[in-house]
Amino acid sequence: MMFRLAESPIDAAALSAEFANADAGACVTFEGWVRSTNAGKRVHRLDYQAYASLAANEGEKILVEAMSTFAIVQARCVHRVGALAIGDMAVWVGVSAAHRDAAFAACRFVIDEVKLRVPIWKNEHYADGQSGWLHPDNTPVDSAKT
Amino acid sequence: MMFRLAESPIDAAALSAEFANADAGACVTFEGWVRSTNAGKRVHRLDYQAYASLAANEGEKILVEAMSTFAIVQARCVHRVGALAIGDMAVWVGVSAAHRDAAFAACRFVIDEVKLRVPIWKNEHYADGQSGWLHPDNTPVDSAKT
Amino acid sequence: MNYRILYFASLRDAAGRDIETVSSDSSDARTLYAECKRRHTFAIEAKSIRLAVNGEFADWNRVLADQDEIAFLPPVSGG
Amino acid sequence: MNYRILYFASLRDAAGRDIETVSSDSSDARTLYAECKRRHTFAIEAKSIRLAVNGEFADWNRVLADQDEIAFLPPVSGG
Repeated sequence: MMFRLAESPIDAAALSAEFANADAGACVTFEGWVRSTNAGKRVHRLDYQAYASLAANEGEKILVEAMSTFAIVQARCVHRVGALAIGDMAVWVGVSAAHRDAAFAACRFVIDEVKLRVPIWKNEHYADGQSGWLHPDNTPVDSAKT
Repeated sequence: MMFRLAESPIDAAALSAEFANADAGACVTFEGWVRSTNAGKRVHRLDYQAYASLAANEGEKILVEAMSTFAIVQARCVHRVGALAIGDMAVWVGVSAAHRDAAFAACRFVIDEVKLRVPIWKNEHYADGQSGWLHPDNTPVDSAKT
Repeated sequence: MNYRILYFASLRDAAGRDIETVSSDSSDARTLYAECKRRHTFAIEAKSIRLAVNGEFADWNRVLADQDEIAFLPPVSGG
Repeated sequence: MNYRILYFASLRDAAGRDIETVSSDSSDARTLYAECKRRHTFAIEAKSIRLAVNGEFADWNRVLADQDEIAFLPPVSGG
């Protein structure tokens, strides 16, 4: 599996180490971290909830698409679920390739598609005691009344 | 210093750890590794030679430019000099930012400018016993007779 | 027909459960969502919901079958 | 005038040294490079060389001064 959900902290160094490959000259990684503020509100912690089976399938599809679209050697993505604190790694994407163009493009593709398509939801808990589920653009679901 | 030359192996995990920051939501890294082939020739090992003082200054300038051009929180680059084997990390670039757009753009900017502007030269030693200094596009200096 | 319905995120909070079994006369997913929305007072309109049936994304025109596992997915916010 | 000249990469290999002190009548970097190129049979033309003087990149129009440290930089290939 190139994509997986993780219930415990992501070990980026261990993931990078799996990428060692004599044919790869470039490795681009993206790490998403929990920020202390969103839209001016102080964030205390957050929860990621996932539709685990569908998230795993859809994430895997994205990585398969990346492998067939870009001239890359390897691609991986790990996304946390459960309770996260400020500074915790929420998502890790790594792509290795012979050359850096493809590595950058594919890494960007994977994180963009994961954010758009994979059924994972972020619930931010604010310092004021409030909490709320968020849209992809980090605006609240509730106030939007979509 | 945001840029430095390293005579010993680059510890990517230690570098990433320095980036922990509550205001950063995105971290993009680029790693350049020594590939086993270039232009169809089997590479045995390579040497990086640098004009150390000017390389340090020019590298630092690039990172200062990145900090002022993009909405990023931190940027770093470490480039190896000396003898490297296949699979060794030749260069590491890390950029953290509030959002991923800036992190990707700045990371790409830094590695592109480093390759263009920093006085570092790669000498590839081939399996056939030959060796040669390379141009930025990895073509040999000697045969080009520029 | 009987359906298993999975709820996530704000729908789970509003429904107070992550799963429920419902009986409905309708094999139309829009009608089924409207029924659930009314019963649990969901804030999200169907146009913002993605449908999944039996663990795979599905079109809203999909004809539902008895015992289908239905998920109404709010806009995602991973990453 | 006396100059310290630094060589890197293929120029260092061709010159067989990383540094040399030369006397020249010229305060023009192009002329100085042409002299060095002839002496060491460098393969690289001046148009592909970047000039650095006293540890900083310099324009080829730069007027050289006695005791300047000159570096003729071949096309770089870091990264």
